[in-house]
Amino acid sequence: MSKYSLKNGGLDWKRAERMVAGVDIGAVSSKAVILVDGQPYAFSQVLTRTPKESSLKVMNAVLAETGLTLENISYIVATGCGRGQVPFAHRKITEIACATAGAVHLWGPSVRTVLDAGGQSCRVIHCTERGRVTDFLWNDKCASGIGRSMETFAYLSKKEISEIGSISFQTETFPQLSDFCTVYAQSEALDLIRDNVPIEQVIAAFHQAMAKRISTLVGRLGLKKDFVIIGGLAKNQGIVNGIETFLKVSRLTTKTEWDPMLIVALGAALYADDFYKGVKSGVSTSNKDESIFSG
Amino acid sequence: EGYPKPDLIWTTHLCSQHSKWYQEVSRRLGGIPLYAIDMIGGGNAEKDSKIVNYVSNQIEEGIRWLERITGREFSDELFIKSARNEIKCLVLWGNICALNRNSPAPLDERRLIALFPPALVDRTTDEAVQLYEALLNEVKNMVKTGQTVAPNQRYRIVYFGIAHTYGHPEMARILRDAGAEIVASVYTFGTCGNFRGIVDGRWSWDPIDPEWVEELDLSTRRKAIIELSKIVLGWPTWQGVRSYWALEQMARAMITEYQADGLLLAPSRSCETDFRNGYVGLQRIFKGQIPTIEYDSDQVDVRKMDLPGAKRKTELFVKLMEAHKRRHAR
Amino acid sequence: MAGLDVGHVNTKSIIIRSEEILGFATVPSGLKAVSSAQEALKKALQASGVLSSELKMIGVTGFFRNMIQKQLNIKIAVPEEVAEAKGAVFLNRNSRTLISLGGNIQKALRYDQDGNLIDIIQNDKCADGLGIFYTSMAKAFGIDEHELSELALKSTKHLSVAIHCPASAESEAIDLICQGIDIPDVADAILRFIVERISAMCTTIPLEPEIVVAGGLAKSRALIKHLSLLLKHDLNVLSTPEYVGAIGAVISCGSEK
Amino acid sequence: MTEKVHNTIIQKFRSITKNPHEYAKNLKEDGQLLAGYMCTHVPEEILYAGGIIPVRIISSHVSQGMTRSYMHETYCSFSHDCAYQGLAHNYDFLDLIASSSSCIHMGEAFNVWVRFAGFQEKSFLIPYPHIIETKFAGLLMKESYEAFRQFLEKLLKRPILDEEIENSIKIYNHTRRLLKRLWEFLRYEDSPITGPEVSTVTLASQLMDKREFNQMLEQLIQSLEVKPYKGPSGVRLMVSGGACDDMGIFDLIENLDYRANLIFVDSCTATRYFWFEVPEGRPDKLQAIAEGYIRRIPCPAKDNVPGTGEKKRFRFIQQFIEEFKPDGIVFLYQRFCSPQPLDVVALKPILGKLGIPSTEFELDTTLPITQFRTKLEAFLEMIKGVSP
Ligand SMILES: Nc1ncnc2c1ncn2[C@@H]1O[C@H](COP(=O)(O)OP(=O)(O)O)[C@@H](O)[C@H]1O
Ligand SMILES: Nc1ncnc2c1ncn2[C@@H]1O[C@H](COP(=O)(O)OP(=O)(O)O)[C@@H](O)[C@H]1O
Ligand code: SF4
Ligand code: SF4
Ligand code: SF4
Repeated sequence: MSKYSLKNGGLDWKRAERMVAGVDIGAVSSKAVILVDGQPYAFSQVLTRTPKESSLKVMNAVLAETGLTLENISYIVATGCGRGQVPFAHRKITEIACATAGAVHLWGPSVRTVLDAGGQSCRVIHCTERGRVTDFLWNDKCASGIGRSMETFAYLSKKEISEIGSISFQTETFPQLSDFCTVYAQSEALDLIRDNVPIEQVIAAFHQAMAKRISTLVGRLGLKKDFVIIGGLAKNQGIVNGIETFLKVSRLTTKTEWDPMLIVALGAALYADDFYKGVKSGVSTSNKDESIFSG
Repeated sequence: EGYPKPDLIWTTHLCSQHSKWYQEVSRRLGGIPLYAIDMIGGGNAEKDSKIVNYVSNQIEEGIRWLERITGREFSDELFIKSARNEIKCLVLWGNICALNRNSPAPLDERRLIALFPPALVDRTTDEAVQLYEALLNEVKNMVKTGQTVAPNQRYRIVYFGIAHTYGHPEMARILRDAGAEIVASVYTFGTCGNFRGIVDGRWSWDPIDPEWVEELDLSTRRKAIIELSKIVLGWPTWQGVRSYWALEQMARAMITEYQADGLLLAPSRSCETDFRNGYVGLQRIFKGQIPTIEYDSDQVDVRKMDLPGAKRKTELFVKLMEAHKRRHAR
Repeated sequence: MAGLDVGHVNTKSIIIRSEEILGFATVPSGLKAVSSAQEALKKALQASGVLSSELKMIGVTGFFRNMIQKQLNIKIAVPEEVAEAKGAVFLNRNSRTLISLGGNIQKALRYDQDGNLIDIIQNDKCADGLGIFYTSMAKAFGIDEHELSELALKSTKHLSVAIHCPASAESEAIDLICQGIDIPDVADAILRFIVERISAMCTTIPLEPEIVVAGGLAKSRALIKHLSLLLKHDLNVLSTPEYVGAIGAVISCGSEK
Repeated sequence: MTEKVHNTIIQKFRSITKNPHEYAKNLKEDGQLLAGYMCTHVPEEILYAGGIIPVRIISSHVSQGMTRSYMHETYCSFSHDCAYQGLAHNYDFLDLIASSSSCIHMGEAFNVWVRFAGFQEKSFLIPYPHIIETKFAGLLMKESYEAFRQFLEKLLKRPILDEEIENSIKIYNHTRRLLKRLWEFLRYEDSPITGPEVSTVTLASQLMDKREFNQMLEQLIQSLEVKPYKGPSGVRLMVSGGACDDMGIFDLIENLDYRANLIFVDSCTATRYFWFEVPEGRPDKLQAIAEGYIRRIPCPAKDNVPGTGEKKRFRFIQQFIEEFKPDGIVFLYQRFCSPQPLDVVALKPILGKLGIPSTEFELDTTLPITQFRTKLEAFLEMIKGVSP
């Protein structure tokens, strides 16, 4: 499945001064964003089985509709766990730095804490008003795979992944599940079903447990205002609300036109734009010490 | 939050974790003076003069430290009286638990757990000693008259684990409905109770004669400290800390002396030593010999307890004992 | 007579007339055990060309058996271990040890010649949900359970992932993919994780031959190959392994009569 | 010429850490007695004095489930792996195993060897204090060493003489001085040897006969002193944590997308193993060994200054920070390890005051390399101030 959409068709890249791209090669899906003169122009998302095959697929997906070719793109930054296998990338930046770059670009300089809740891992990142990372915390192993467990739980309850978030709203009261890890929550959820607990309550309880687990992670690093949630789990309303209630802080409202899974790729594109401007004007603006980049 | 800030921290150190929490408390509350007595547990520690001296030396130094920190003079007379009371309570508790060897056992785990807090919290006063002397007589009377708090004792269970698990309503119901009663448990017996322990190479749960405590020579501070170190090092909970051998001996002796029909193991995920080390090994050793079931419990963080598994396995435990009884009845 | 095994993941139903299997059907439990039980029974009846009126007795077993017994007022509910032991003996007379690999729970049980329980062990909490994990990894690779096993058989490398639990194994399997390792080797590592956990459990009780294997996971040839290597025993996978529980339920009805 | 010498020696050390059994078996064939030890609080000098070569039992990083039916799941991955070594009979060539009562997790691994892997008769547990900074602890250590000496003398059927112990103290002190000189190289920007290489040599020292090790290390140091090595220096990272015998993560630190150098490792498989000396020439040899081991950098499971509850290791860490000037600290601890993470919680505020960023990694039998690479590179981006 590959999703594609043009951000603003008004821009005509033929008359543009510079075209850059950011590519986020994830384990489950890969995303690409093209900027024209610093403005988001087009993005694509492709489900991938392995990162090796996905960098070309996702790049072709975003180029196909626009009539652009790889040569038109003057600077490409790769990020995500498969960033090492992107042959056409000029430079690689980790998804931690890209997450804050994209978030600050979208929600403005007041952002201080970014929660990137993806399929496999959850990362809490503190940043400055310009999006520079000041501290970050990666989930420990017993808190891994929360996003993926949502998918498995949806499969078990024969529902759609996008559905279960809203189902968890349909009930106020629900029992408590162990929030220590996904394996415990899942096996206790099955136990609840046996004790005739209605399925909506079980789904709500599962969301509550996973939201609590993520909130404890955010709490460990500390939460500085303003707070945003990106990554696939931001689309799960049950998790987002659970996190907001546990942390007693509400996040900045989502930018409806931007899919939260694309923000890391947007960040990569912003880096590409910045590096390209630096290369053209001979002064690297983004980082002081050029020599550390062996890549 | 909510607790008054302590002036000093006085604790022991057994596992590789123990005093580390108090160090953290001391750090967070701005550096409270802390003295930890290092108890190297492990099979037969109370008969190893090296370890008894090591613990006694630390207690002696600790007393001087207390005098410095509190600026108060230490009263040997009070200390020696409380040491004798303490040893008396521990020995009495051992005697009370030993009465459960009778069939039907007068008390069960739930009552024992309800009765042992005074021994745990304050065993240095005369009232505590009188309480346990009275309790011992009462339970002896129950044995004479065949009274028991758990009349239906179809299965007698030996339990290795922290108190929390069977107290869970569902598990308790499954066991009670099947007439399965926990008659002996290393936690309830061994956290503040003493027994003969290792006697020429074998563990014995025989109680110590309370009279022995009266004849103990506690005439000086040093002597009281040494007897106190020995009695505390003799607690069953320490024995298995460094040696599977002592743990296995304790389990084997408990199963035979208390004529057990089943061995219930519930290692606690939050305890690293007394109530987790060696339990999985015990299951491997005893699985072939007596109905044995092991599941994960947790004495601190209920999220980590294996509730679904515990319910399933408790039901299986009862079935295993039933099948074992039927097979051996033929 | 009909046997119903309403498990954590799948509901299996089988129709037997005087020790002859007429037909069977499997339906995902989907966290709605009652409706899936009815559907499975309906499908099994269709498959065996029997009318529901002709059914003399229904026996139910599996994780949701009490719930189904109450709501579909079925007379006999049989605990899983009894049903599976009876089913195993029915399918293989001289079997003495059964390894049952279900969706959420794995167990190993020993029994005498008429299926009476001697000893049993179940997986601990961190090893819950191995079957569900197997299916979800197949889905992540965009294939089904059978293909996952075929792919694993083609693996050449001897890679391994964390064996604490499905969550850790999944995060390390996904990490292997990010390293550019191709799917067969990752599938093989996943299977080795599942088998290591199952064998660690089974070896706690003495395994008396003949050892038979039941449960949905037993349909994975690669998994059984690894398991027999690790247990150093040859394993005999019962025919229609996931219906062993349902068969046992039927047999228990028979003996009930 | 020195370039070749330098690499061949390191290559030899690396091969010993890669397959320690092969090296140990060769020693066995030359008629040497071998003792395996699991925790660095074992007084190797006494073993060596009796002509027994101490060999540290390290993990093989084989992902296996077997130990889950002998030891509880929630003991650290390192202790599970060490327990597996016994159950898999990889070390059956050992004549005895010795351990001290230190971390409970390693105690479990030792118990599994003794109860289930056939080392019932060939094992000795040294009662060892947890709170080391007291004179009573020294007394207990001396008495425990005495008991250990008698056990060995019964095994060897001959006494272990004082001068034999004095001789082995000298050899071990020589090893410790050499290792210290080797690690001092890493202080300088243009160090002729990299952090992972130094860690490999230190791990090899725990697997080898010290006499042979000292000769090889002396040769290596001479060749290093002559060899100017002007490599570009990157971000200086210091590692602190539990036992880590997986050189893979150290090699990863040195070949990321951004240049980084591993300049110090505070762990019991590295500097905590040798950063002390046993006083020589003392009349009471066992007392001398006890005094030496008291002055070690304490392991988190044994770090409690009586009276204040302060942690002595933190003073050492601050001293290493001043001497080696790291730009960032990487905490490595095994999954389910209990002593180390509790120290990390207390260390973070101290590092915060010193303005040194830190990050944590959970080690396991197998490592998720891409995730670790991303975390390390993000950590370097943070230190180098990469921003859009
Ligand atoms: N429409 C949706 N509604 C709710 N959750 C979703 C939706 N789409 C994806 N997710 C969640 O997001 C996760 C994937 O997020 P993603 O950021 O792509 O992960 P990664 O960064 O690891 O590639 C999935 O596991 C799923 O749980
Ligand atoms: N063809 C197959 N190969 C391997 N595993 C399978 C196959 N089909 C189903 N499974 C596994 O079997 C599991 C369900 O088995 P089952 O015995 O029905 O579980 P339960 O009785 O607990 O519901 C599923 O989780 C699935 O992973
Ligand atoms: S099952 Fe949960 S608690 Fe156990 S190892 Fe896995 S993530 Fe950790
Ligand atoms: S209960 Fe267990 S973990 Fe806690 S202090 Fe005692 S031995 Fe240590
Ligand atoms: S200190 Fe940590 S890594 Fe070392 S043995 Fe103990 S738990 Fe394991």
